[in-house]
Amino acid sequence: MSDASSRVNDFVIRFANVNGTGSASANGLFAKAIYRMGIPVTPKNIFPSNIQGLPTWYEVRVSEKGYLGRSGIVDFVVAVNPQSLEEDIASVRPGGYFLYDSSKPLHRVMMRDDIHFLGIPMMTLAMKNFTQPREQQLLKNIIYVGALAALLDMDMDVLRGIVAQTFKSKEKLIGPNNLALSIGYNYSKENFKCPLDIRVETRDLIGDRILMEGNLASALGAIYGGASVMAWYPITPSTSVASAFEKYCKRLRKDPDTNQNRYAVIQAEDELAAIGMVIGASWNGARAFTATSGPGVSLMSEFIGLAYFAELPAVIVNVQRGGPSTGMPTRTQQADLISSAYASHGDTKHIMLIPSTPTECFEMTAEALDLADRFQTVVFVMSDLDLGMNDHLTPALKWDDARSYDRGKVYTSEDLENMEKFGRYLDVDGDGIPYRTLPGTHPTKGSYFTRGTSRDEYARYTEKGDAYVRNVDRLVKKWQTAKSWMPKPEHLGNENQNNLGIIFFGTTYYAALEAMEMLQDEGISIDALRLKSFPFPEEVQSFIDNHDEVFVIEQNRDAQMRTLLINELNVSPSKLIPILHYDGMPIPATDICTKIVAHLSVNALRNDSL
Amino acid sequence: MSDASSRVNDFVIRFANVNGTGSASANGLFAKAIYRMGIPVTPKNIFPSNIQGLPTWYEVRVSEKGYLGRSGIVDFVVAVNPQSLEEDIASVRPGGYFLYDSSKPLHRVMMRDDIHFLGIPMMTLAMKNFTQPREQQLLKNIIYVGALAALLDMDMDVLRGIVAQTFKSKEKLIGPNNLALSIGYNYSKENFKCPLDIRVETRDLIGDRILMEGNLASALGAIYGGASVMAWYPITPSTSVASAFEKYCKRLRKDPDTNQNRYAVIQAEDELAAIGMVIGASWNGARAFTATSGPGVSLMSEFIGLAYFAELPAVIVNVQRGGPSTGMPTRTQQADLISSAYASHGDTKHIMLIPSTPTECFEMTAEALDLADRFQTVVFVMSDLDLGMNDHLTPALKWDDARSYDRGKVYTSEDLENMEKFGRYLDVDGDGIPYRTLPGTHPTKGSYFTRGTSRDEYARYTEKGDAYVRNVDRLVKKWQTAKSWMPKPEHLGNENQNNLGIIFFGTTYYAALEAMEMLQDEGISIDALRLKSFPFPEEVQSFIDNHDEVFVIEQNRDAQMRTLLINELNVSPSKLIPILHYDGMPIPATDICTKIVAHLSVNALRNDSL
Amino acid sequence: MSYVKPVFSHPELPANKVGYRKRDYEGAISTLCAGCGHDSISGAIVQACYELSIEPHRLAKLSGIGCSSKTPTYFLSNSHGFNTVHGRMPSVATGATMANKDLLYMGVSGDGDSASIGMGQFVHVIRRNLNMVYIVMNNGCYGLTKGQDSATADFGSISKGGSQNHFHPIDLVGMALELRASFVARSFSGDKKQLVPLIKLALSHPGFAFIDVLSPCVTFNNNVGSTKSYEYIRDHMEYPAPPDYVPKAKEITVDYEAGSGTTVTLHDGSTLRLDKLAGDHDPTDHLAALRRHHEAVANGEILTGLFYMNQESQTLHQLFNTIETPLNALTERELMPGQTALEKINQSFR
Amino acid sequence: MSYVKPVFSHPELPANKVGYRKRDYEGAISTLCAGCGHDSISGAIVQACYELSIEPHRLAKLSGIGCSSKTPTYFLSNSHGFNTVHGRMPSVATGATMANKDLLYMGVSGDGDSASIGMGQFVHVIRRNLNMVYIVMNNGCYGLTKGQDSATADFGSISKGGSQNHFHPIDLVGMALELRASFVARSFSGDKKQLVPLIKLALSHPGFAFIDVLSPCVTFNNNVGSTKSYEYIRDHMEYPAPPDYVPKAKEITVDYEAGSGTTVTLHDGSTLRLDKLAGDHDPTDHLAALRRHHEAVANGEILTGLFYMNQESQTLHQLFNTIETPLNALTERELMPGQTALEKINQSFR
Ligand SMILES: Cc1ncc(C[n+]2csc(CCOP(=O)(O)OP(=O)(O)O)c2C)c(N)n1
Ligand SMILES: Cc1ncc(C[n+]2csc(CCOP(=O)(O)OP(=O)(O)O)c2C)c(N)n1
Ligand code: SF4
Ligand code: SF4
Ligand SMILES: [Mg+2]
Ligand SMILES: [Mg+2]
Repeated sequence: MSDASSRVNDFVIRFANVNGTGSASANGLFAKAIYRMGIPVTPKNIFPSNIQGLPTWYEVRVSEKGYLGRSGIVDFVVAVNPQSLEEDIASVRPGGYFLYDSSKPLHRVMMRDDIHFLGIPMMTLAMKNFTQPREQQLLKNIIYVGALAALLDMDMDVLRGIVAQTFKSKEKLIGPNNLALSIGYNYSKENFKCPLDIRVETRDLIGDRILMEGNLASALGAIYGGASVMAWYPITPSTSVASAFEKYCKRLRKDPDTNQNRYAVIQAEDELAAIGMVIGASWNGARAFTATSGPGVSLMSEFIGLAYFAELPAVIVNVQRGGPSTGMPTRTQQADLISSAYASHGDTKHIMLIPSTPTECFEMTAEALDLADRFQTVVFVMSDLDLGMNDHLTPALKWDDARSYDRGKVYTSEDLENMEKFGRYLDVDGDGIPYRTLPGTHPTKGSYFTRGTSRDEYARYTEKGDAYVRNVDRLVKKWQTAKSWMPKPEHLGNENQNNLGIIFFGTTYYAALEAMEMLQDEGISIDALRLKSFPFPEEVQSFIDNHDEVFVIEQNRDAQMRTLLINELNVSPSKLIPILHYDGMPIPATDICTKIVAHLSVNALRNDSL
Repeated sequence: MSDASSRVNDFVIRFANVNGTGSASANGLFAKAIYRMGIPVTPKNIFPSNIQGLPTWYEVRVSEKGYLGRSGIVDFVVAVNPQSLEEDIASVRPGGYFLYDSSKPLHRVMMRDDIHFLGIPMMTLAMKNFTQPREQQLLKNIIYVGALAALLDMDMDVLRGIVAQTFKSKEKLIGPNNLALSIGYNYSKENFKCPLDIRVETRDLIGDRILMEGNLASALGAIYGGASVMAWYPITPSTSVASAFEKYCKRLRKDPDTNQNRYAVIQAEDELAAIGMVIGASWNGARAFTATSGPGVSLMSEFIGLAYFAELPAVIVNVQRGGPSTGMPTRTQQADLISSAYASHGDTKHIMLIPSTPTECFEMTAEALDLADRFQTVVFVMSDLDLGMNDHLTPALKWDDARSYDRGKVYTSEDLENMEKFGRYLDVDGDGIPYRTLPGTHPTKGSYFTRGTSRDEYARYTEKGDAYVRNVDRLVKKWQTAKSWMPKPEHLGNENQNNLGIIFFGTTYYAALEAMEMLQDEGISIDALRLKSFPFPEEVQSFIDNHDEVFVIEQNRDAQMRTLLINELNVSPSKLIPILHYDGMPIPATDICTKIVAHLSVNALRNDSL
Repeated sequence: MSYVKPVFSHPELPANKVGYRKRDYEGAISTLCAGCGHDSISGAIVQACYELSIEPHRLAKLSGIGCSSKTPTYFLSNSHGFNTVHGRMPSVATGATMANKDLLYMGVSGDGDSASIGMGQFVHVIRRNLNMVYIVMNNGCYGLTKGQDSATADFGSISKGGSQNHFHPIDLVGMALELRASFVARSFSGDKKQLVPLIKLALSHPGFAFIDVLSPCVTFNNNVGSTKSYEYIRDHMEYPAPPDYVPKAKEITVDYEAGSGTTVTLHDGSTLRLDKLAGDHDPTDHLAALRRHHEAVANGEILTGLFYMNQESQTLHQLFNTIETPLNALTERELMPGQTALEKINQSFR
Repeated sequence: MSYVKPVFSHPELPANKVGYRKRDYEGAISTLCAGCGHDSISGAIVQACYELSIEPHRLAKLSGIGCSSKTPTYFLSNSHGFNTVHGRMPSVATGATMANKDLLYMGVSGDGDSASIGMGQFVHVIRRNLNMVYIVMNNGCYGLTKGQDSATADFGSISKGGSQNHFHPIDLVGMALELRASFVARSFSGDKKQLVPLIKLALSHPGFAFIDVLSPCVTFNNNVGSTKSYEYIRDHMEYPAPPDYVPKAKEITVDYEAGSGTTVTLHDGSTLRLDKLAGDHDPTDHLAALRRHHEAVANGEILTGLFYMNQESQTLHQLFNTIETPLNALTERELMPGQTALEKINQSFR
């Protein structure tokens, strides 16, 4: 919680707009400028499930201390949407600021005494200075950015630099944008005491970090990881994985001589077809993936079971959104854990990698392609709307050019030539992973029949119980093997054995880190583990074993990760305390902190009364 | 295990046939005759996933003691399939009998010293006595039934009575069938010492029980429960639910005046459509259901989430088969528990009723229709292939004619008339269950928009986090309410608090009862609970609390019910010992017994070495 | 964006036969983009229901997912609505009509919803001749997910993103004709004069009535090169058989030449006169409808109007011989056969 | 049941151009019912591949679920096979061809598999003009699940269970024509003389080649009243354009009248001569194909032979402009753009 003295580089500003009015670029300009001023910044889009005319918000956290989670408190609102005015006014913390378009006067009754109202006649100014209605509409937004520059003491050169870069190829737009910036800037200088107590100061706190969306990073991970076939069906919030994959493939995956494509992107007719295409391509030896969200995963269930049982690689980037059903398609949750981990009927288990940052989206999507080949199975990359569709401050992407792909166990023509008899489902190496062959490899050896029905080690259909049991037990062995191939969880915080621990994963990362500091401030020292995968590596078991009480923080209602932990690690449920947040907004640190403190004091009370 | 003295009314006989050769009716005749002689009998079909020409078995357990589970030991084989001869000979227990068609001599090397071979030239006899090839083929099967009558000392009048009844409308078939019976009977009398030590004796142990398949009983349950719309897609082993529903509707649900149908059965284009139709019909106030198996449930996942979230009744009879994927389509498992209980993405939970007998299939399918209306949600009836497609000795079906359907909370036109404002998702009664209205009820009040997206209490679309949370929290409350409406679990065995318990469900019932007796014989006294539902009523929690160690017996690999118990009841996993059987054949009592004994002795050893 | 949203409140029109005014057929305020073709279709539905004097609560409206599928919120707010899942509205509608044959069913879908994810259900609902009106608001793109090509996008058309469509469009009218839908029409969102009578006709048709309505997406598919833009459609429209709906109460005064038209008696007793001259097309001739359609496709024409109508076809309820009473109104007395019957069944398993 | 199973071992035929004998194209022993039409189609596939001198391992065979979908086990055991899930083979085939354009793809499906659960994928694989042969073994019923009516069952036909089908059949040839499949044919399992050349032609066709093969189910759909029984089909067959496949090595000696035939050069360089006389049908004329088909349907005729073929159509790989090397053969060198490119990307996000 920010107090007066710390308001330099420490506040949250929220832009209230109407969607489809071009506010996104203005708001992005603002966030980018903070970034370029060297100050950690975290913007979040809160948008409706429609295309035009409804309220949309853009919430930017500026944090000298480097807190990148959502704070949950709003210090400053820029309001240019009459529909949501009331709500927007209510959202400002006492003592905060409310900047609005005073072209039309604010209704008296809406005013609050405990916040500062800053009126700027944005539309009037825009209409006075620009002629085209469309231009007026768009530049009105730039005017408020200019106003903020004065109010918050931002570097106008940085802003102008971004404008120049943005319109490099449409140069005639640079002038009007800069003019709009100045109009807002000057109006503020003339009418308000600038800067406010809430303001920014240039720093050098960014290091090698970039500002990128998770979906774009996943797409790049797929490209670097060697995916050559992508099949998908549009669904929010995963769509931009596909569009970014295609966009960057066009740049990076053309044959330089023929200009032909080294990739294929197929917009499928639905999600069942999308995963079917992925499975077909993987069966045939190309790296393939899809991106989708909850409803898509539900539709893919049958095929996912086929890939598990017939042992075919398939990578699914699951950008989770608010469920169940169509749910809250433009809100975030981590509520597809069970439905992904155990997707499909029968006894099935699937690998999940869980990124927390765009950088990890990049790395884990590439790694997922390796793991899918290695284990000949489905690998989920469990992203979410918050991670996928918002810009995050994240380490620059890196790739070791010497790295080669792990294609897993695939027999070549020569291998087959030197072999007595090929058995597709033989456990040759004792690790549960069989060898496969690709169609077309060898004229007489290596062909087999892939199917979702039970079969023996030589891929021959069988209804014999013992052959079935051997096969599914081998799948369990493969699962055991997978554990040691998973990325290690990240151990954070103190090594306070036998006391309190927290476990979290994915986009809860930064809020949890902040919450840990808050708790420390209240004298509660806590140890932490960030999960990165399912199945859980050994370290997760020992972390839980080494603590008396472990809070599991999740963004879903039913404590789904806790269920997975209990079930897979045979942990006593009483040891794992669920800390849940599931209203569709990214979890704020305060929420975690409050809930842990509440639990601890209730427990303290209980112990007292014993 | 049967010893020499107890072989009267205590043995297993296995018929090895080729499918598509008409053996089913001959084998059914045999089982029915045992039933009519007043002896408990349990037949099981073990059939391939094809239509004609592959091995198929019919295994009949005859048990004076009333054991109705699979025994796992075969005392007598009737072999008329050359393809499976070797395997069939190997399957007989030492000292057992092997009856075969000696029209072609048996290969020497196949003979075993430790069993009795009984050769009857069945095909030769059939060809000598009958002229048409088809007749010869079919009546060859009746010949072996006649032979068994002599060998096992069966009542020929009972057999002839069944023949007469079966061919009531095709009278000219009665003669040849009786002739075939006599041919087999006489041949045995003349060539073997009849009866054998394995044999039957008339008893009166059946009481009011009938011999019926679970799927047929489910279909009748749906009829009595008031389902008027059924939508389905063919899939083994659920298909016969639909065909029986249609067949009995034709008899029982015609308008006597117009001969018009009081039902509609739609063969859908796939499972997605089938569940969509059920949801559409329920939304519109008709009772509707579908029947399917694992792959179908996977395909239904998205729609199941819609029904959960939009709160629409839907009954799904899930006749489980061997998974994952297409798996073992003609084998049995209980491996769809997790995929049904938590079907669909997001935070979802669904009610499951778990019948153990055809009688319960009848009752629970009817009850499911009530519960689906009451809770406006999906209710699964978790049957399986063993229960659904095999005849079982089961209490006669009963229906209280005074019983009325629980249609749940539905506002009438008058209710609406007297109401200020209708709120579709208001928790009026504080039990989490809202009131609904049916389309067309009232001209101006009561209409609302059903959707899978989040909405407020008045069914208005909203993206507001607090409205969402109120809604999904109410769904949790509804779930709590549901617990007390579930059928109570059945408490069996001893009340040995603080000691050993077993938990089982569904078709494990009879094997578990038999295993308990076996354990008792070995001095191990065990307490037992049969689950009938998910969510678990209070009694389940206290049963587990009251025992130190509880074995959970399931027919799947991953101990899925144990997962549900741990997760929903916060039980310590170490307390629940999984006893698993998953080769696709019904679980035998010996298997349960051996595994429990093994666990106990390992533990005893461990304790000793402390 | 300076479009003005169409609002469906008009100078107060008189009450219709069942005593409702036009505003009684309206819905919530649209949240679609200003100028979206879909809003015009909603307006046409409002107008048609008003003119037909349908009691709003005796109609149920169903849709899938998409901008188009949102529209049922924007018309007939006194009707029950069901926004199902993407592409699967036909199955829900099938169950609904089975449960209650006495309501009218209005299904609304998009081209993504029906021609891609929903293609299987679309085909099968036609095959079953379900008694419903099925409108596809066809904009050649995925509006709600921001402008991807749909399966009805024209070969070579350029999407907002700038990429060219590689595939030939699926022609939903062609599909419906091939599948013997009992009523097949096409119209244009901007042509209320044609659309309103078509919807009325469809609502009066016993069986499956399909209307493919071209409905430009002003945000994502109104670009040059797209053949589903306003301009393109207006320039390429052809009418095969413009229907003129005349309620029975009014006399037919329009002066068609004798012998040039077909008069069809509708389900509710009112009559429809189809102009054979314009396009020389007899909408009861299935082969002719197929021929005209395929020739138009080959010539790059967009034919609108009524292609085919078969009033003799049997609806699903007729085929299934279901009872007159809606199934959802049956009680224990009609549904539950009783213990005596059950005991007979038991007996057959002894 | 006294049928004898067809066994595909024949008096040893000579090795073909690539050195394989006919038995090298056979598969495991069929477990279908003796007499099942599907087995004859398997035999025709064996024969066609042998005659075309296809290297068995350069062909991949895919199917859905059903008796028909089991057949890939019964032919070409040196080919990789994939028995996918019910109705979804087209998507798997799509992924497979994308990964490796250099193999031949043979898809086998049933009428349940393609016309019901798989209808959506069937429509869309046609739309994409995937380079594959797609055979539907069409028996008008669900064989493997014991004889329910399928969506291609004829109106009024009586199923084994004795119930009458209420619905009009979906005509897969009509669907394929409507959707502009680039090769559309129909044949009959019992007519090897027609079927083998059609399969060869299909295998040589660049693009989607669809063959609807009527294939009686002897166990469940060979009843009187069923129009898919042996007898019915034999009595009602009509040939629009019997193809006669002539490998290039051999000279064309058959004596067609000048001007009466169309000679098409196939993908592999061999030529096909189509008889226009029989049925007076030019299979390169799409409108004519549609017309003949619809007229035949109206007259209750079952037309077999080649309806339509468009050798100019672009396959999915051409449309997508993918590289000559199969995608599955690309290595890190071609796939991975390197750290330098990545750093440039990073820079654009600073
Ligand atoms: C299973 C599933 N997949 C994807 C989506 C995402 N989605 C919502 S609307 C839509 C397309 C809508 O296109 P169309 O039906 O043409 O409607 P329009 O918006 O163009 O009117 C998609 C793909 C979804 N809601 N559900
Ligand atoms: C998802 C799913 N639903 C249902 C089934 C059951 N099933 C197996 S084969 C089949 C129908 C096959 O019919 P068809 O494709 O015509 O093949 P045929 O056996 O007639 O050759 C069905 C419904 C299944 N395997 N998977
Ligand atoms: S995006 Fe297109 S279809 Fe959707 S509301 Fe806007 S104009 Fe209409
Ligand atoms: S059931 Fe029919 S389709 Fe299946 S194998 Fe037998 S004859 Fe062929
Ligand atoms: Mg659209
Ligand atoms: Mg079939």
